[in-house]
Amino acid sequence: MAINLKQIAGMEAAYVKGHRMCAGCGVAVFVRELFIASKTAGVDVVIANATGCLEVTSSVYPESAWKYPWLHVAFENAPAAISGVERAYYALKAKGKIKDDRKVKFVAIGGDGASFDIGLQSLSGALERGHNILYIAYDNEAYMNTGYQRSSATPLYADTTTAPFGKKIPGKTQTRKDLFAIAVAHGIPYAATVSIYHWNDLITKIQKALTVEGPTFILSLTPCIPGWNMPVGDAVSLAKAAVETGYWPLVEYENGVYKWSSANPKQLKPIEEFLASQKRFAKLLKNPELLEKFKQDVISNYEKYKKLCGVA
Amino acid sequence: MSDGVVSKVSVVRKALTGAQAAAEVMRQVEPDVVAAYPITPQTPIVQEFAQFVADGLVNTEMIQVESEHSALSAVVGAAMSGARAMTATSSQGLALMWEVVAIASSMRLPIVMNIVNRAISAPLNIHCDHSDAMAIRDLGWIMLFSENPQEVYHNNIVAFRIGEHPDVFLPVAVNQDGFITSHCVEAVDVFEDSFVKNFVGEYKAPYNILDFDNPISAGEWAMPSHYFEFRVDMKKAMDRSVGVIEKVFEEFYKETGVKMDFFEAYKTEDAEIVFVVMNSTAGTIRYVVDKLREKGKKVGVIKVRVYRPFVVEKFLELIPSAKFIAVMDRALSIGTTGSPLYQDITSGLFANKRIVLVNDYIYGLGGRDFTDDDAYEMYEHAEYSLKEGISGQIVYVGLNPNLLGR
Amino acid sequence: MLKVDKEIVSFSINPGGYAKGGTSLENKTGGWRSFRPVLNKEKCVNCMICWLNCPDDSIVVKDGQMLGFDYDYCKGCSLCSNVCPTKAISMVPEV
Amino acid sequence: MVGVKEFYDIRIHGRAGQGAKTAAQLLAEAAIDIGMYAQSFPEFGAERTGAPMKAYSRISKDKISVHYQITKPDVVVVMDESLFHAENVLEGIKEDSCIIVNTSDSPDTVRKKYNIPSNVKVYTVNATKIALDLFGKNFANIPLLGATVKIVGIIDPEKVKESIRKKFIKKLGEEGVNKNLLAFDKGMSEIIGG
Repeated sequence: MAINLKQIAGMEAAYVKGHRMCAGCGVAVFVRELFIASKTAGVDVVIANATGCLEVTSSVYPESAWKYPWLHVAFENAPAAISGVERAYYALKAKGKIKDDRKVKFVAIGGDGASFDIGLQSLSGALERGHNILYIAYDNEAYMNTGYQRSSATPLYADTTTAPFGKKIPGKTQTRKDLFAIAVAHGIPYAATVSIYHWNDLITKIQKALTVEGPTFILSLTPCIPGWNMPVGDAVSLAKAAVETGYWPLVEYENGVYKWSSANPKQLKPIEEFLASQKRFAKLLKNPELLEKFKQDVISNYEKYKKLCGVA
Repeated sequence: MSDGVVSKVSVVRKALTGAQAAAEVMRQVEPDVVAAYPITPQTPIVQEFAQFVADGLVNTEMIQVESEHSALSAVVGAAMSGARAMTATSSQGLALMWEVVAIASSMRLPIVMNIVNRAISAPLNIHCDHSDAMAIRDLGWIMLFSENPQEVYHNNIVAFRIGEHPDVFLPVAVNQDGFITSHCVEAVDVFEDSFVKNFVGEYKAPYNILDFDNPISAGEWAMPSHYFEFRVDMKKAMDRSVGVIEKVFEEFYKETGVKMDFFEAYKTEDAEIVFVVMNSTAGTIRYVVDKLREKGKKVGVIKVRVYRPFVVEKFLELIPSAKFIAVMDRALSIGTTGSPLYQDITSGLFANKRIVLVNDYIYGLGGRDFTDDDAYEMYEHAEYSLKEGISGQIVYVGLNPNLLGR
Repeated sequence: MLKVDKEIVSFSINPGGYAKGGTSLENKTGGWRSFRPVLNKEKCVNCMICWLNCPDDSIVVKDGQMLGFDYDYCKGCSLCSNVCPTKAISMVPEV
Repeated sequence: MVGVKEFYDIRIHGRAGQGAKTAAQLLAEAAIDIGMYAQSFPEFGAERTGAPMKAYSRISKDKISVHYQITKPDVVVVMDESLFHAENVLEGIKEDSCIIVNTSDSPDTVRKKYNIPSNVKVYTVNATKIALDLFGKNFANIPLLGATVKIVGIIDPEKVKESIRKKFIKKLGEEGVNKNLLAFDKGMSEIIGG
């Protein structure tokens, strides 16, 4: 289902303006693309949103930015909540209390804090039970809603408020948790990584994740302006740089087979192109020894996924 | 306790545990969704019900979640989708789901949850006390307590009607004592399925996120400009539940001959010493009250059936002659003057300008058995306190003297 | 005088705090802007990349034509200007 | 039949896994079946298979309101003689109480061995032998149940047998149920003492 932007431009947004996301927020761009995917795929969605930036800024009573059924319960339980919604839907349908025959996918969405950390158990449970759900982790690599604290998705040596880059400890000294591998390990039928710059790749993957029966998983890199400490208006270009430097490999996993996305670059650009405009890496960039380690970490992750995809 | 009114409903007497009695109502009501996680001593409820599902006896989607937090979260999701949804838990499980317990009532979802009361850690203990339930008493759940498997059965049936009433829309917790009730086989008069189905009726959800044509957003963020009103609004719903409970009990009585009340008084009209008790120990106290009455003692007992809402005015009407109240708490509030039930009663007495001597008798923590002998001992202490004008004492019943320090 | 509990019956709020979908349109965010996007019609090729990427759905489009900006909501983030392949959008200070 | 009372508090001493809980429950179910009132509940701990445990039954013609462990039993059932060494099975025993012991010994021998007061009636039945003969395994609970029903007297044995059938037919089938009913009858007929 290829997208012709000119044909769809101007279509009614399902996530409407008036929300309180930061000016230039990468997550808001992602949500636009999510709804383009669902509308063009002809799949309606019910959304369970974990506590976080997206949730808070879109649902200030008595208003809501969501034009699709939307539910927030708490931080760590969006997958459990959507499990209940999904089972309720099928139960009510079986009893004849829901009569429509629209195509529905039950979507839970959370940031990296909700997905990698506090909600990992709930996510694992929901994936294991095999619900007809799509779980989306919008990953901005720290707890941005509460003021840029370290999460297990925070990259090596990034400067965050709870793992600051100091004289003794250079920020976060652990590598990112590989949530994609964890999701895939549940034996789910479909999973993919996406980036908001590569919209065609992103929309195609989400369309698939919405139409494949059973639990599916999308991991999206969504730049955060205050958290990454970067210029307003750079969210999309940084998402682009993340892919072009190999920081964010784009892959798919379908029924046991990994696939290397064609949107990945033929040749990698220097990692500095991704790091330079982000002040969270300012101190790292001044430390050649640590920078070398950072590069090795990025490359080893990139090579790992290339190998899994059978790409030389 | 049927007294005169003949049940219009056909009844089969079954030998059931409290856990089975809860599962029996679940079978008869056939909730749309049940999500649960095993925890002692609640487990037999969900095991029994899982068998009903496996055998095709009920049309229910059962979600075997990976924790109690997820159990209630899934139930909240289901209830918000317009489904009738249930779960059950105990102790640490209830503690783990506490966050969602508060959310369920604040989102005004009439979920019915069975709580099999058990002590909380540490030390780890699987036996009965009421510490788990008391930790959720101010969160906006209607809380019913059950003396025996029969009351578990009745409480579960009325729970739906109360919680799902448009004036209320609050979740209901049906409590029973861990092991003492949950694992005790007793005679339970079970109504015919059709009666229970009709009495409980179809569930009409007040709001439903599965309405794609009129989408709503549920679980919003409220600024200081609105949050206060939401809390008071929930309190108003709890207040309105009093009238609803009265009506539901009345209707239940008319249909079945089974009488239920907020507070169930036994020989209190002329009683000078009144025990107040919850759950399974109530029967033991009634037995002892009978024995003491044989000796000419003016003593009675009030069993708290509806703990939230706690309608203290109804309580006060039942103790016209009381000079001394022996409150029995199966939980210990640490850092204040008395434990939960004691606090509810004493604040009510004071606010209503009713001056009566009151002691708080703490018993049965962590499953410490409470026997008829313990009850006699407690009565002796109460009688002595009344004679000496003693009040406001916290008294422990059944503490092991060998373990007391100097 | 303050009201006592018994005098209060109910509130005009949605019990449980649900909201009607799509109502954040009430909240006009145009006031957040310190720079405003301006379109150079001559450079615009109507590729719609700006429309796709606008976090606030503030690119006005009709029949495949880029018409301008919804200044009631545009927060002035400059994302549209940055992604525009023909540099048809410039950011100018609000006055 | 020995049963003369309106109610019985029965305490069964066993080891976890021996079926004491099932026996107590079958007693209660049968009593409820014939319109009496009953309670049955086990005592739970952290112990697993093999540990000494207790199961309780209250049987009564009137409603039972009390809820606590049986501290003053009318009938004590000892499923395994070794329990005399593990627990105080005589705790709370009253003048008119009786004790039923699974043993190959005679009631007199048991009384002497364990210093059982003379005002407590002692009955014995070799439930283990009955079980081994029938099942090849030590499922002593059903023959002991038969023995207990005989001593208690106020429960119709046929009702207990119905309860046994109901409980086990799915798991054991017709043949298995019949073996258990036979074990029950043997327990009833082979109990001695008084």
